[in-house]
Amino acid sequence: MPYSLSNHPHHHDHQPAHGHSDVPSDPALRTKALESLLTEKGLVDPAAIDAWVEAYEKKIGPRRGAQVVARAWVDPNFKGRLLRDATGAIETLGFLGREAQHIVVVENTPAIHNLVVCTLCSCYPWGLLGLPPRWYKAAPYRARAVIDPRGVLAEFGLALGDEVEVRVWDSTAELRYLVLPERPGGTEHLSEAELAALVTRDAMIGVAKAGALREGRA
Amino acid sequence: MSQHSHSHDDSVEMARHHHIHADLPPDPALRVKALESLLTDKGLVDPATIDAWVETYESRIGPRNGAKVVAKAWVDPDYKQRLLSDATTAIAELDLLGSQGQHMVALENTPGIHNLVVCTLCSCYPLPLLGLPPTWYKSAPYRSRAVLDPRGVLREFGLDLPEHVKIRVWDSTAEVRYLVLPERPAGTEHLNEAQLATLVTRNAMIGVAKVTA
Amino acid sequence: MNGIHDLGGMHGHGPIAPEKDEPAFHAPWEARMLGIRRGATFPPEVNIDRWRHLRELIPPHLYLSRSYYDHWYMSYVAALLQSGWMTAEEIKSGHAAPGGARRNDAMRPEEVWEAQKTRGIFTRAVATLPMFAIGQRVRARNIHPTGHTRLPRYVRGKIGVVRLHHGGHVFPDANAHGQGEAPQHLYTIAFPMRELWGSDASPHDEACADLWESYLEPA
Amino acid sequence: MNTIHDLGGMHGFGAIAPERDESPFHETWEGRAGGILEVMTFPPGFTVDRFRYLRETLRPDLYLVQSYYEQWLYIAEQVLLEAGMISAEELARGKASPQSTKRNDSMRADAVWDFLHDRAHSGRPLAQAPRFTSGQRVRARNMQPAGHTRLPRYARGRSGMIVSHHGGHVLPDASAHGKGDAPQHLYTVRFAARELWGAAAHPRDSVHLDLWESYLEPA
Repeated sequence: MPYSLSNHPHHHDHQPAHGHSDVPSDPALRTKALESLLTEKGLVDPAAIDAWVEAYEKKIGPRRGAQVVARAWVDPNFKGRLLRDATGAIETLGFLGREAQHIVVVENTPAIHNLVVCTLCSCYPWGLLGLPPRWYKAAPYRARAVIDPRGVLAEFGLALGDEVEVRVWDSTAELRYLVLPERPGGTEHLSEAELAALVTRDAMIGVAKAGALREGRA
Repeated sequence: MSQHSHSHDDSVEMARHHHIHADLPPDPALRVKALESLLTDKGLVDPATIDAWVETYESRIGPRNGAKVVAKAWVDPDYKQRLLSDATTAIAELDLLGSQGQHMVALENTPGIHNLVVCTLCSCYPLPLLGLPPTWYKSAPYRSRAVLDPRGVLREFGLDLPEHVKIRVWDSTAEVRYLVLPERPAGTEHLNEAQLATLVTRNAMIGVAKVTA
Repeated sequence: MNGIHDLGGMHGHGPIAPEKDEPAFHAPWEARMLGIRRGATFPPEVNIDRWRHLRELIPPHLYLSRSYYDHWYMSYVAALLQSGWMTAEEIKSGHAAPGGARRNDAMRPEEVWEAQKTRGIFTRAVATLPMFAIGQRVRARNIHPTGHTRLPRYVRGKIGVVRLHHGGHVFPDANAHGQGEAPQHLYTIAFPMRELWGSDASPHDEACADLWESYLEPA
Repeated sequence: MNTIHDLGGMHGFGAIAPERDESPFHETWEGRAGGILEVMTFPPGFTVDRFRYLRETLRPDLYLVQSYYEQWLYIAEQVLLEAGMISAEELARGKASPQSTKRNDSMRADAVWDFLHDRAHSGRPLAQAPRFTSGQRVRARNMQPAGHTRLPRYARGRSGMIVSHHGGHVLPDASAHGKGDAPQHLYTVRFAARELWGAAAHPRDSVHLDLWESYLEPA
């Protein structure tokens, strides 16, 4: 049986352009072949790829989101603006950009817990959290977060009481969601920078609480 | 909620059992051979019984059974009436009931109504009347599209039905099995029951084709 | 369960590929697997509904990439492992571990035809009167059980009309999970295509599904 | 498209597998594949919606087994092949054909940081007033487009409440298929978990989706 990567959708405008008739080879080899082909044709600059990789390996990551959260914890005006107009509030920090143009921040409280997912693909606020972890992009999380959020949270070690309202946000458009976690108790003496160190990526997706484990809180 | 019922554990436990496939050869021929000899070793199967089942479905049970029912309904109006009102009893008259076809419903195609049978959830099929289902009947393309786009599916089988014809898709979700009674083609008045039976195809009894003379 | 097997209404699986003069089996192993399914001794909990559920529990990527009789292989192996009748080592080696008991009650070849004739009757008497009458409007419940069910996702929450009543039948949702046959009235419900798929669907067409009484509510 | 990518509410995929201290790229090629698709020269008119649509055209079984960046690689190949920017032969050999001309306008390394902070977004001014207001009850339409859409199956036909309005946004259903931006008002709609999943769901829980005006009707 001829092997194709494409599912031959019936939508009239997409005839798979793929010419492969064999099982796809190792993606490392395919990537290498594509990069050298594109370089030869002047369609990509390998140094630009280096710069892109470096940006997400070293510069753009959850520390950005943590700064936003810590600022909101210490500055009630900033927090008010963040919840009203997150895009405008975050613009002042210079974090807007690719996969983070239009931000919505949702606040966790003792009564409300927010959880972010993208059931259809893997939308995620890159500009604030960097590239998403593998589990966020994989089928188990995408399938279950909307139908069984409490089961998912329990799997991440977060058992919520029945009195808590769980709000799931399925990122179907270009809005990107960031959870503003609750500030942990006993952190009144910490500076903004120290607070930022308590804020994890998972807390800003909504599958964990901020600083909870490190603080040894219940 | 129900997400935490025992069946959740079921799927977790099963996922563990399925890890074995990483250590087994991909070629099913090798795996099935190993399974058969293991089952034989343990007295859980008699290879001669496997032969007998294969022979049953290869040679003794197939669409010729369904075609007999259809041809009889075409030539015998009383039988046709019985078939449409109680297919199980009418098919029992011909001694053609059996496993995966003990409770039958016959669906009559007319110039105004076209019936089509599918099993979206697995591959339920009237085995005693049609034999083993063809691969396409059991595969994702047919199972996914027959209920959503039956007209497109029928066109793919070369059957372009006019807009005014009502299409009824029957999704076999229970142990009821459906047999389509196709329209008798014109110009077959001179044929006897046995000759008519030779015209009736498996696809016509699933509902993806018409019978032609 | 809302598993990969629940294919009704999905796009993306490509064209239907009928084969001309398709043989009963594409390879000898398929025939052997059919014979094993029909003729081998199964763990007692594996009834027809459990068997279907076992197939639904095949990992989704294997469900989509492996062929039909391979599904049977994977399901049967999983049942053997779960019941403790086999160890993973035995499955891998194809040989029984030394010292195990050998049974002598497997189906005999001469029993095959009779088994084919008589097996698989799932109608059962139920004491209660049917809740719905032919012609009545009903709604399929919006339920999402994680176990076995025969209520496809595409009809859930949709309104249809009772077309046929079949009397009592074994209830798969219970029978697949060792909860007995728990028979219920079974109906065929006709759903207009526009109810199922929206206003782009044909106004003339309908899809019927066989649904148990507890799947339904008056509409 | 009702394809495998529309995973919301499905069972059978097993446990979520978080990794400790996961790095952005698990292997070097992942970063290269990701970088190619980000900084390469695209054919004119290519949109993020086309990107998502192409990912949805991956064969369902491969969608489930291929890693995220392997899927990106597939998208990059599809984009370039369908635009005629490379040929299948060139791709197979990893070498440009002698006849092809070399462009010199691809993104430079020193432009990457600005590209990552470019403010171009999908918001578009709209002259017409929004049809719905916050607090209004709406129903997501029951529709089954064969092309790209951002209305997941699990929400179709279900009622919810508008919780916010975001102004005009590019409509993915049009933009993925070369039909321009066709902007529409975008809303966040809250659906009670019980409306989506039935009485077994938690009474306090809800799911929010960002939905375009043509996906909605008054409830």
